Amino acid sequence: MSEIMHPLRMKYTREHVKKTTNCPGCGNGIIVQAILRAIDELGMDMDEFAFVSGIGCSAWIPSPLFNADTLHTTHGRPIAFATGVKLGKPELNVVVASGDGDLAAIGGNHLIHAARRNIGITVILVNNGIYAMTGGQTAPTTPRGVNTTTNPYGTLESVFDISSLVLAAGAPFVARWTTYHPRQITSSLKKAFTSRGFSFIEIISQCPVQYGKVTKSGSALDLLKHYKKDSIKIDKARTMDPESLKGKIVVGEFVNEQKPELSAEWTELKARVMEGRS
Amino acid sequence: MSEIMHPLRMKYTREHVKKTTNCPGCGNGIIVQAILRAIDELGMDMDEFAFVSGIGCSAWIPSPLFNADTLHTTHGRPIAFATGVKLGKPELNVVVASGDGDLAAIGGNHLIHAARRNIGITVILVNNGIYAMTGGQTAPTTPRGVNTTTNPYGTLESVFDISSLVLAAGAPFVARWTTYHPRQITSSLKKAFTSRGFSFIEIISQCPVQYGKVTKSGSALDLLKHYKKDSIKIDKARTMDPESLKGKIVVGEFVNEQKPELSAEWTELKARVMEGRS
Amino acid sequence: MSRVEVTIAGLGGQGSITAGVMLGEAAVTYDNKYAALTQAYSSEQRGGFAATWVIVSTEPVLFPRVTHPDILVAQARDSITRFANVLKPTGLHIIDCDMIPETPEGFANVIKVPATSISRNQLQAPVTANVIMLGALCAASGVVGRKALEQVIVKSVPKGKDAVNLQAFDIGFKIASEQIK
Amino acid sequence: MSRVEVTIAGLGGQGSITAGVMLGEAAVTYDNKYAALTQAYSSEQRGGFAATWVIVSTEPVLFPRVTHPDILVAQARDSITRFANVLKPTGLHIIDCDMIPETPEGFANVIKVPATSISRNQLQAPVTANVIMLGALCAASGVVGRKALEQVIVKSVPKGKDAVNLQAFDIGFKIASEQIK
Amino acid sequence: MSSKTTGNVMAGTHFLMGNIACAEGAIAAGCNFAAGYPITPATEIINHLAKKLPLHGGIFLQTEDEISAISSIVGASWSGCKVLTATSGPGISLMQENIGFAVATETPLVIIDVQRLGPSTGVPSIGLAGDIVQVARGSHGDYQIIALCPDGPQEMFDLTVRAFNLSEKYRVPVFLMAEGFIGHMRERVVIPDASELSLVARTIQRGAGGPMQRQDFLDAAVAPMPVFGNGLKSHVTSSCHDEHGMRNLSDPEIMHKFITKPIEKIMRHRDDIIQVEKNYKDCDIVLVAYGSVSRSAKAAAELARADGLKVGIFRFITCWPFPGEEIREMAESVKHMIVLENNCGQLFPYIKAEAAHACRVDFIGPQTLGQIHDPEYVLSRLKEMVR
Amino acid sequence: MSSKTTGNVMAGTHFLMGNIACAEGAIAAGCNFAAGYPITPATEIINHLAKKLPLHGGIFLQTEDEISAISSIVGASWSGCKVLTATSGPGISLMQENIGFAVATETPLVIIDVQRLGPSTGVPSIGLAGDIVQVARGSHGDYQIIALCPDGPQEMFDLTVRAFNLSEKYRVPVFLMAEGFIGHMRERVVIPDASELSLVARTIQRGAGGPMQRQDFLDAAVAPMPVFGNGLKSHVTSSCHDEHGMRNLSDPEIMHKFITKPIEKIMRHRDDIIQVEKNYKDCDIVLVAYGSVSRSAKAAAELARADGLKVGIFRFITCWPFPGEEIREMAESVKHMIVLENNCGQLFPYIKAEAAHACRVDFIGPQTLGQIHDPEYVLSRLKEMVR
Amino acid sequence: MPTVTVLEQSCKGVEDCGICTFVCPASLFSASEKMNTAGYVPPQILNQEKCTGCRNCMIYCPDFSIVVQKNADGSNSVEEKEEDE
Amino acid sequence: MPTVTVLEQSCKGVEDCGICTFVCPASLFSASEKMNTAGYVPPQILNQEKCTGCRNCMIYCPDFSIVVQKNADGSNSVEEKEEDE
Ligand SMILES: Cc1ncc(C[n+]2csc(CCOP(=O)(O)OP(=O)(O)O)c2C)c(N)n1
Ligand SMILES: Cc1ncc(C[n+]2csc(CCOP(=O)(O)OP(=O)(O)O)c2C)c(N)n1
Ligand code: SF4
Ligand code: SF4
Ligand code: SF4
Ligand code: SF4
Ligand code: SF4
Ligand code: SF4
Ligand SMILES: [Mg+2]
Ligand SMILES: [Mg+2]
Repeated sequence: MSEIMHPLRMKYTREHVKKTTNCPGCGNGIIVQAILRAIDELGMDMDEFAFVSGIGCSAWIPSPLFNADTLHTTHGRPIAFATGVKLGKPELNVVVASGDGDLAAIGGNHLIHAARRNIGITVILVNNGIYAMTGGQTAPTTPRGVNTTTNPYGTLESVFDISSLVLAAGAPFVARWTTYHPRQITSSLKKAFTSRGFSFIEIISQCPVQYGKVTKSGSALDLLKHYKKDSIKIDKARTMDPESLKGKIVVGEFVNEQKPELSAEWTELKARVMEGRS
Repeated sequence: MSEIMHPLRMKYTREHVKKTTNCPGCGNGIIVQAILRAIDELGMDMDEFAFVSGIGCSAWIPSPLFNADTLHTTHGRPIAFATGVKLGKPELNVVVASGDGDLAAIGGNHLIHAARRNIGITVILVNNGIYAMTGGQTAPTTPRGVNTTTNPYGTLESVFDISSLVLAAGAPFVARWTTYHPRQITSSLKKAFTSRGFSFIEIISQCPVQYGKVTKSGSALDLLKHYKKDSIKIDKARTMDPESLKGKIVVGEFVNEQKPELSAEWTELKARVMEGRS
Repeated sequence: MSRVEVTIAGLGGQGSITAGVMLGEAAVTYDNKYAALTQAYSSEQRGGFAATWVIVSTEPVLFPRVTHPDILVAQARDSITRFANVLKPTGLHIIDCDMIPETPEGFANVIKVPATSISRNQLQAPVTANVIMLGALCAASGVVGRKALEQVIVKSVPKGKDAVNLQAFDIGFKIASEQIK
Repeated sequence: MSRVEVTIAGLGGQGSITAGVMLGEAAVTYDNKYAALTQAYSSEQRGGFAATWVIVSTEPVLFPRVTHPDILVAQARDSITRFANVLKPTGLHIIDCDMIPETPEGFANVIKVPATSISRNQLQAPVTANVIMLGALCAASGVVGRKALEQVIVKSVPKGKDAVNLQAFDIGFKIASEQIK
Repeated sequence: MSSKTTGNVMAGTHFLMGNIACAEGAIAAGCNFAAGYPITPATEIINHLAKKLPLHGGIFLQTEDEISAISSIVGASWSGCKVLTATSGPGISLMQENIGFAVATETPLVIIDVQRLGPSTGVPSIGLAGDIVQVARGSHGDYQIIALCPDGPQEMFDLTVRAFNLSEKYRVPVFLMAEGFIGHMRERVVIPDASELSLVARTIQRGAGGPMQRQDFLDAAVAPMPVFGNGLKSHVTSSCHDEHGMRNLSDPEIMHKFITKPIEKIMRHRDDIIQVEKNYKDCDIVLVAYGSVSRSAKAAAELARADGLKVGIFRFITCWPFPGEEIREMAESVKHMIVLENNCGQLFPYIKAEAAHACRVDFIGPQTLGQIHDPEYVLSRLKEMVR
Repeated sequence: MSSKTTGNVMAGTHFLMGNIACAEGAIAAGCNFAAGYPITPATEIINHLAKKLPLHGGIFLQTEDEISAISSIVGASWSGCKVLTATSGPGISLMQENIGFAVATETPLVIIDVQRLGPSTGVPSIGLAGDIVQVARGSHGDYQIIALCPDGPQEMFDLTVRAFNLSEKYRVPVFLMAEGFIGHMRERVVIPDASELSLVARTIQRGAGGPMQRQDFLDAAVAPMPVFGNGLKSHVTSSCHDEHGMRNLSDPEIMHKFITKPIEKIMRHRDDIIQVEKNYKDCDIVLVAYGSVSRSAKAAAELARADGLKVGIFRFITCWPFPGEEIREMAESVKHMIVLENNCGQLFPYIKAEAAHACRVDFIGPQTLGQIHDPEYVLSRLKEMVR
Repeated sequence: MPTVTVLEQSCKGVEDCGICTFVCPASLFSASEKMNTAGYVPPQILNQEKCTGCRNCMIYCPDFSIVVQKNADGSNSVEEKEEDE
Repeated sequence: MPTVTVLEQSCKGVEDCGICTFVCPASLFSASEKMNTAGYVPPQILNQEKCTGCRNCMIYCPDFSIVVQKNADGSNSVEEKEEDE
């Protein structure tokens, strides 16, 4: 039996990357598989993709693991790099996967502007509620009142509802799931990978080692159980009052519409003005 | 008659600043007065305020004109500076006034984070739809399709609905007016200056010289006429369908609620932990 | 004349800088000379100042700043205040006498051109005052050839405005020609 | 003995670095000596490596890196692989013989402490293995006084765990004392 | 007018603003992706590119800030584009982190810095050469970039083309260090026919297999670039990495190479990269300068010669890598170097370090910062020093 | 344990990590507002401040990024707080623009840079002194900051206190240039009683009337600071301004002063600011170093002496303003300087510029970048050079 | 009757601005014949007696160039009633 | 009957992870007695015949450490039907 290997691992990851750097029980591993499964189910080739990430535990999801073009950038900037990659080669499927600190704290501006300009990339934001890699500091997703390394007397700030923010910024495709929903993640990603336009998927994910410990929220299983118990589908949530939604995680696809995509618009514009010139 | 002076100018502006740098018909002058009138009507003193601005035509609204503590910062960063001013001296009324490029393009991240953490400052964002000071480049508020200096074949990107974005980021007070609504601006500012919490006022303002010319939208009066004709109060807008709202400017106070304010929370926290220590 | 330094100054909106650019362009692209142009203006819409400094030379221009101009074209009183003191005493002084009624003292070569009134009243085109001054400059100095300037004018002005501008140029040229006679 | 260089190494989770910090702290705050500590660890949760280098001296420490340790405390086989080659030939080699069954060759002074098994079986507290090793280090080298280390242990460990840690220290101390006798 | 546009090249003799000459140089060099954020005194470059690039099939992206501008051109460079951004000092300051990224990942790109009077907001419309050291040392860590100093609109064109060539050839960010004065001045600019321009394109990796089978990085002879979308499964990271591009945070030897190889890559080719203009034969005194004030220096040297003083000239066209050998060589043959900079003396220590063992080295800043040196002032200072 | 906390000071003898000693130094110095963003290897400083500052009535704000961190401490400084931020190279790179703002507005603040191996992401946990020039020249324009180089945890405490004192006294950003190695090492740290610490507070403007009646800026003797909330109606801008703080973009004389006065302010007080450690009496050869590797230098000098070679020592405690006079003085008395830096030679040109006229100057980098120099390696290189 | 004063020197001209001409409900403002020293043509007020005292002109003028004095004693009160539209 | 294989070497242990024990609807996973070379205790599968072939274990395992082979021929197909919950 020892020759058995995980088929996704075999097909889509770099041979020489022998182990992931994730801690035991980290949600990032679930996301890794969910992404590869989407590609596999769509029958796409890794060579059609470029993966871009920032700095943080979650930024290690695609890179260097995935056997594809991978661009591991600086903290907070992957979306800005990805915008250039996409405009430079519009035929590539450009996918950003990174953390909540990376994409919504230091990188928040690139996120909302990418949504606004509808650049055709897919952004997978891993929301683990903390700065995991640097040791449990407050993220803009850390619940109010909770203790962290940099708020040892309890965070005084409120969280971003990142999906709502990205929606308000103009994104045509926005979904949120938790790592308790790997199949749904895959299904949303399949839509994202095949749609034009900026697509955004927020994934609530367990970080047992930093978030779990620092905020005293328990183990990987405790967090997964919470995701299972407290997730509410958006259709249902829309029928509920704010009070009863407290403490709940609203999941699902929030919006999926068509808007003109930037790199395609550019291709058109160039054709138009070059024709006008000649 | 020559000794007559404008009373707001006399009471609240620096004597040695003999003229404003605004072009003729610029909306910024209307905003200047609206701010001073709010202070005057509240019977407040300039010494209770600190005004912070960035770089751009609109950043010249408070600075150096206002006879108060004025901090003229770098492009995009006034909210970050203001956060420090406020936390350093919570008793000050800290007011940021700056442009749409400054606060929503390069400074977009500070804007949404200030809203999220509910730092008790007032932000006046002047939305003139353009980078005026640098000569008519596209702003994230420039309507799609319109020609600008940097999009001479028409902008391909969509605009931010900044007030909605700031709302989604968590701001407890959000209002939008145009320069056709100076009295309403003043009235919203009076609420902002007297409420705790992050308060945000977007003002659609005419820039006849850059926006008007570059985008061929006409003179100061043309723009004011458009504001008059196409503004719809939020109450009414809520009853209308998206189609009939196209081309309209929704104005009014979008939200006004109470949330714990950051500098006050800090004062409390410090008292609590210092007591615990002694 | 290997290196001629020209200052053209006026109020914002009078087209001083445009005139300078035409001068440089004529020198370079039609007269096959060298030219270097620098400029400055205040940010006011009106009433501010605008100035341009043009060096025209048969050799490549080494030091590109104008320090002691050979020619000062002054379109407003403010231009005299700012720049007359550095004009070479032997320098050529071309003034718009509508804007600057009193003759500047201490200069030998002063040419007076009522450019503002001509442009407004005779030509009904206030924006041609700078071209009138350019015509005068051309006649009085020969720093750039008439043909070259005319070509640049035609190329530079909006379509349909070439006739009135060429006429303006001619008027200025004639006025100056008479005064240097 | 003016300058003693100690390396304490093991796998992540074995408390090697904590032991080093206690050693340094004892030297400085209770023995009134000087000490300098540096450390390194890999990012893995388990199975990674962790090491600390402590210099204890009666004089201020000039060069703060350990290059040729006088003492190597090895809590895992990996520690031997990495660090035994730089231990001074005459150096003291304290090994956890549960983790490293074979005696390292080429060293005169090898002290074997079954710290893992004692901590697990006898003390029911696996996390005290590092303190047992510290006890052995204390007895075998005297680099820091027993009293000082005991005080630091009491101060450093969680409340209620001081007794078992002091016991662990004592066990290690005795094991080493017997071997150097 | 004697101009025609062949291919991307607006050939002919023009009277152009420096910034426009620069934008035309970029187009002539084949730039097909530019990103930027408006800022005085560089704005004309992006305005012009916004207008012209699409006509040549290129894209200009106005980003939300300068950080995004540098990041997106790095991304587009990895997609195979010839890329550029243009900004001024405040923009360079904001780009520093990702300039470091570009260096560490050996990404070809061109940055135009039209320098203005600083520090901070300063005076946007007045030029100084205040960013000369910041472009070479302003990002963290040790690294080596290339920087060129145009002395007028003609070189705004020529050196922009050269900047692209060097950047593509050596996989390194190249800066064009224009000053506001140069960017905004207009002068005669001769643009050659497309056929007379020699353009360099990067060598693209063609190796098969994954990156572990290739050497994509850390080659002092310049590794072929494994651009995206070619099935190369490239890995690009600015974490410490080995020659395959793979992250390694434990091997000290790799750390050492990670830092030193990209530097060595430039220094090994310094003779191809470094250009200076010199004319100090038989002179004891040389005026050393670059950029706008090199023209003051030349004018002063002419005045001096007219005055019977033999004064030489040395101009940096390339200022980074620093032309140390050229300075040393000169130091051995002259008695006195007088350095003119349009700042408070940023390169002065670097010059002195290479020359002070062999000759006297003095510094003259502009009489008033913001105004380039008046040649007569230079001459009078020179005479004082010599006396 | 012999420690007690008087006031804000944790007096006594401790075995402390450098970063913790630094945070304790900040608290002892009276810091009451810190803002920062986590980054290895500086994170322990902000973690510790987050825990301790509120106990002393201070605030720690975790900002959304480093740009916001520097901006908010500038704001809080104008509200009258003693302020600090701590970061590493990538953070400094991002802060460059607003470091320039702080310099141009003469704002007191302290920046702790725990340097890591770069360029770019590099190796977060390994220290180098790679940011030495970037903190002085990395923002655009000409300006002058102060930077101090601790050689261990004790100086992480001492020099943090001194950094606050200098910053408040001279209204200028002061950098503590820790290396990751120093920040993460633990050593004996003696913290004096509060009564033994001498702390400096800024001079606050008390002048009546508006700013036009006062001189709030551009005073080479240091203008009293017109902090906010005192009814002073201060105006603060980093645009070119006059001594009242009022923007002026037209007067060349004011532009000149805008640049030169804040530099002059520091240089005029250089004797108070610059500290060096030196011991080269009767030596022909001196090892010149700073930070971590100054300890290698000292150890090597001891080895050399044991070997019969008289080798002196010179250490920068202050590295900016650059101790040029001290170097020149030494150059006149020795024959050979050998510079050790924990980088590729960033200060080397600055040293050589001041010394090369009078003595030989050589450079030794670490054998492997990321590891501080082994003293025996230094000795062997030294012997080679001397031979 | 309110007194309406145009501070001509700071006005930026009805040509480019002219906001007062637009916002006065009684349409009292029109271009004057004068030009101020900056080159702008300020407005003139004809038929001041028709002024309603609404203060629109004062509130909208971007350059502090119109003062409406409501009170007989000429005092510069800036109080007014909130008007919505 | 599906074959479920635990790739023990890459497993990060039921102690800290144990996600398989939670997501298996048939509760087939429990801690084994072994320890892998990295020091983690992988799970064991008891009563494999009760496996429903749902693939939860495979899909949720964060470390690619479980392979469920559905097909009799043992091929590594990763197709599956979409299941919602
Ligand atoms: C400019 C810069 N600032 C700070 C850091 C340090 N840093 C590395 S990862 C990280 C936070 C990562 O948090 P998040 O994005 O949420 O990822 P996670 O580790 O939680 O998955 C920080 C602050 C950095 N690398 N660069
Ligand atoms: C870092 C930086 N980038 C760019 C600029 C140049 N700049 C000055 S103002 C401005 C745009 C201002 O636009 P906005 O904020 O909308 O103000 P407006 O002039 O339209 O009122 C820009 C890009 C700068 N000063 N600093
Ligand atoms: S620290 Fe948290 S997020 Fe990072 S790998 Fe470990 S569990 Fe995952
Ligand atoms: S350019 Fe536009 S925004 Fe700026 S002052 Fe003029 S009119 Fe106002
Ligand atoms: S609104 Fe004011 S500035 Fe405008 S025209 Fe009327 S008086 Fe003049
Ligand atoms: S107060 Fe009202 S009615 Fe009177 S002039 Fe002004 S705008 Fe017209
Ligand atoms: S889910 Fe995977 S890694 Fe976790 S315990 Fe089970 S087999 Fe091991
Ligand atoms: S396939 Fe389903 S039932 Fe079978 S072992 Fe896995 S989780 Fe359990
Ligand atoms: Mg996170
Ligand atoms: Mg704007």
